[in-house]
Amino acid sequence: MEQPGYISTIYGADLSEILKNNNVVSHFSRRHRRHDATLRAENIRYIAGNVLTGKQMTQFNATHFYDSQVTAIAEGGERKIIGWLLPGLRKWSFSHTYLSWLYPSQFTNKENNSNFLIYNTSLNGGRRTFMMTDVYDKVFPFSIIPLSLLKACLTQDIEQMEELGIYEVDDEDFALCEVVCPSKMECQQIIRDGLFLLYHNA
Amino acid sequence: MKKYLGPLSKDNPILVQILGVCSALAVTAQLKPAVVMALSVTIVCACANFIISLIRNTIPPRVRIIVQLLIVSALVIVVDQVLQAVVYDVSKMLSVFVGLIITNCIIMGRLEAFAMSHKPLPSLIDGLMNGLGYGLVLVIVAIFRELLGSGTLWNHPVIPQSFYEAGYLNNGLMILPPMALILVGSLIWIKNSKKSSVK
Amino acid sequence: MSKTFSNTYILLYITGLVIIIAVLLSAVSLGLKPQREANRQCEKARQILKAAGYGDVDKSEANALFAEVTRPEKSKTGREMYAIQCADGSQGHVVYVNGKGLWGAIWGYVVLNEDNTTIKGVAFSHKSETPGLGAKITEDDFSSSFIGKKLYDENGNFVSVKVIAKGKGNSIGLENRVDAISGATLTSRGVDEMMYNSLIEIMNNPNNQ
Amino acid sequence: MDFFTNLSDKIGKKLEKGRPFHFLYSTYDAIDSFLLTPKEITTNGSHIRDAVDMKRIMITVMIALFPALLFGMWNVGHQHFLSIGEDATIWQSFGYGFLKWLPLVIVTYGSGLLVEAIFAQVRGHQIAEGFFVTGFLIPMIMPPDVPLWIVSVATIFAVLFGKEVFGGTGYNFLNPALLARAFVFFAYPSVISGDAVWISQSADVISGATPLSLVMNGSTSVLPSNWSLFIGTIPGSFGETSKIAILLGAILLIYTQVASWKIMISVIIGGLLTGTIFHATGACPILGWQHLLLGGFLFGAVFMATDPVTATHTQSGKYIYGFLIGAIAIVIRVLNKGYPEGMMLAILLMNIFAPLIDYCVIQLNIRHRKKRILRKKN
Repeated sequence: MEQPGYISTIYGADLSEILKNNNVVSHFSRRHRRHDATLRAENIRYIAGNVLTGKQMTQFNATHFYDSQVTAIAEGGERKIIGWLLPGLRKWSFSHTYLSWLYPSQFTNKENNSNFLIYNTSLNGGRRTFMMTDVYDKVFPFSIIPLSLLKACLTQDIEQMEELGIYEVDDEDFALCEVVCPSKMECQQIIRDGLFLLYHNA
Repeated sequence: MKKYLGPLSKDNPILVQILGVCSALAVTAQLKPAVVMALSVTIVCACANFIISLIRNTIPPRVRIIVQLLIVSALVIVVDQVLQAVVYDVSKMLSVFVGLIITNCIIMGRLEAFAMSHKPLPSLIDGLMNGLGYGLVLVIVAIFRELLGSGTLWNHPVIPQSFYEAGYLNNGLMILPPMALILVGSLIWIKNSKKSSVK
Repeated sequence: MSKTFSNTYILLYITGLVIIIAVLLSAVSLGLKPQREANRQCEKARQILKAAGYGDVDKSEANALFAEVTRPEKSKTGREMYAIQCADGSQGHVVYVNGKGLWGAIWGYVVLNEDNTTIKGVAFSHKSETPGLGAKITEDDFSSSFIGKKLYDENGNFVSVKVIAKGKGNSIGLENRVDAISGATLTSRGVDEMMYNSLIEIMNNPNNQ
Repeated sequence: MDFFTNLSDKIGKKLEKGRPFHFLYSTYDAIDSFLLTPKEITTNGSHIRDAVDMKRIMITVMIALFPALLFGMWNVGHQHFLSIGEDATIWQSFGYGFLKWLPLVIVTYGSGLLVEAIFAQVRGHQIAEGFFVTGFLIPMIMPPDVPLWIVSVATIFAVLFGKEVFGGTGYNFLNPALLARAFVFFAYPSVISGDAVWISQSADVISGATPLSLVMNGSTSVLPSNWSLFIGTIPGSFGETSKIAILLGAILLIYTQVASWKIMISVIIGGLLTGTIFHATGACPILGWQHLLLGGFLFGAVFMATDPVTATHTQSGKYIYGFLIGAIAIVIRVLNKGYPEGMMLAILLMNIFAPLIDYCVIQLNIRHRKKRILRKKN
């Protein structure tokens, strides 16, 4: 945003009121010109909460009781020809498969703390089956095997889920797994479903 | 009648009940031994069914498995001896597997499930049909394996010499037992996919 | 099936059944024995005749021809041997050889000339060699390469016939070597060892020279 | 660019569910997502996603294969001209190898993608990228002169029975590329084993034995120097000869985190240790580390054992998995001389055992966690 900052407001304040003095679009399009010159107001996603776990809002949504943060990021979905073959100098990736690791300063903007410029909401790939790369274990801090737990949830094997430690986690713990997953799995949803299943069978 | 035709396809002992796979893998490298094996099993199965059914009311339940085994093994030994006397080449190829008919689950299964509780004639037909169902799979697998593995059928060259001159080679894997497993698996696959599409 | 049977009944029943079956089986076995033996003999005869240069003899004629041209012998070590008249009219000996290949047993018959120095023909069988590789030892291409090979080197020492890959072991004379089957090194080595181990037995036995 | 995007969208609409040509949708989808980055955006869960996807991972593996492939092309030509006794420039050799490789790769992709496409149509799922790497690997592990129809049959067999039977990419437990090679090895042994097959159209007088088969036949005296084994100027398939090119690929794979360094390292340790033990007991004439330079050991360790679908997925399981591959490969090499290329069989064998290793590791984790809970209670 043009002027990121804290605002004290009442619960249920209208998002458009909060954003009134912040020209988000112009800010984004200035910074983004090189990628996406056609960024328009509807191409910005407002999120109640942070980018990992927050809920998507429309521009006129009211802020919720638990929300203390509003995030705005650009919608993705632009299509590039043979994008998976390009060096990808400006694509953020946890792995080093894109050459963007040569240019790390693009991910942190010290000027006004808006780190999310480079990110957008593209899924960046199609849904696939689990490929067992090491990424889950690298972003998952507990002594739990995330992939096995996810699989137990998918197969609705309650006993296995309990043994693998479903009680110790929340869906938010898997947010990072979801971000880095090359198979584009919806890890949080899977865990949520698993917890839901437990809740109903308890 | 429909009841008796079941073993040929719907209730096939190999494809549906997954019985007798061991010998199906071992003897199907060529058509001739497969046919001989199929006939042997059919004969043993039918005769055993018939005999057990005849004496079913005199068999003490506590020793019924022993009695069944006795009858089956006697029949198998007879078959083995006859094979050695009549078709020596084939019996050499079948080697240990004729002896193993004794433990073929199809035969014991039919004895327990059918012959012990049915009259002799239906038992005879049931044994015959199960043997034929088993034989059908054996023959199908054997045709593929012999044709692709050795280029022959019933020991007669089928694939013309000009193919070999053009660079064609026989598939050695077909002769090895794993390929029989894969072929039986494929048959089961085809069968199951048909079944589910009917649903 | 709700009937109950006494122990005595069970015992008698089983005994009776076993006796009946035993009698039946022995009858069948005895009845068919001559035919079984004949088959085995016939198979062996055909193999030996083939090695001796008679070609693929028809089953019906094999035994008669075999009896006509061979006379059983025994080496000192008990190895099965025959004296044989070969297809070309010369006299020779047949030696049974056995050994192990890559996966299982291999065996065969070697036809030697009269003074046991030169091979006139071989016929190998195997139990379970790899088809297309080791199993080639039964094929004519391989067995015909043994014809005319010598068992002694130039100095008169027994060396058997070496089955060895083309271009290797150049010290061995052409008369004492046969090309191994490429890709079937181990089966070839098995044949090599079988020939050596079996033939050395009769070579060291002056009675059969 | 907009033009392409719009065109693609238009075609896509025509093939939507209910339209007469809907059965072509999976083919369309494959082409569409191949040419253009996908238009999907996140809907729930995390709003941002990593830029990496399956296609990117696959292309990274292919880039990692390039050094070995380029060297292999040159080497195939080089060995050919060497055997017929002609001098050839680098480019002549390279061109010869390239022309040997091109039909192989075309046939592999053609037949493999055909099977994939048929199954994707029938089952109505997407055509997965997995085959791109498989189809790239298969020509690299075949002898240069292998008949094309055999490659085609092997590829179809591998895709059908290695993958589609189990539900497609991601569900298979055997490495399809290795399965294709194993198929050729068992089905058509004469084209892939023996001394004659590893040099393209060699003259008869030259024995084209690979160094590996030389060792296995006990003739270590004629072995090429370690240096040429390392550089790769020896007879062999496209991919396996040059150890240095393979190492370049390995560095890329490890740096991009596409393949697991744990597996690579433990395969090598397993091989070294077993090789050294065999050498010490006198069962094998060559030193432990020389095994790494022979045959497809390194190629298998870097590109085959690390296949993310068929390897173990637990972290500690990877050490066990890799170590056993290395050890078994050397055991097969040394003890069963009928099968000099033990690496292929070792990897396929451990592919089968990978789920078991994972199971054990998971059970250990469960036990460990239970103990911790009990400790807390007390």
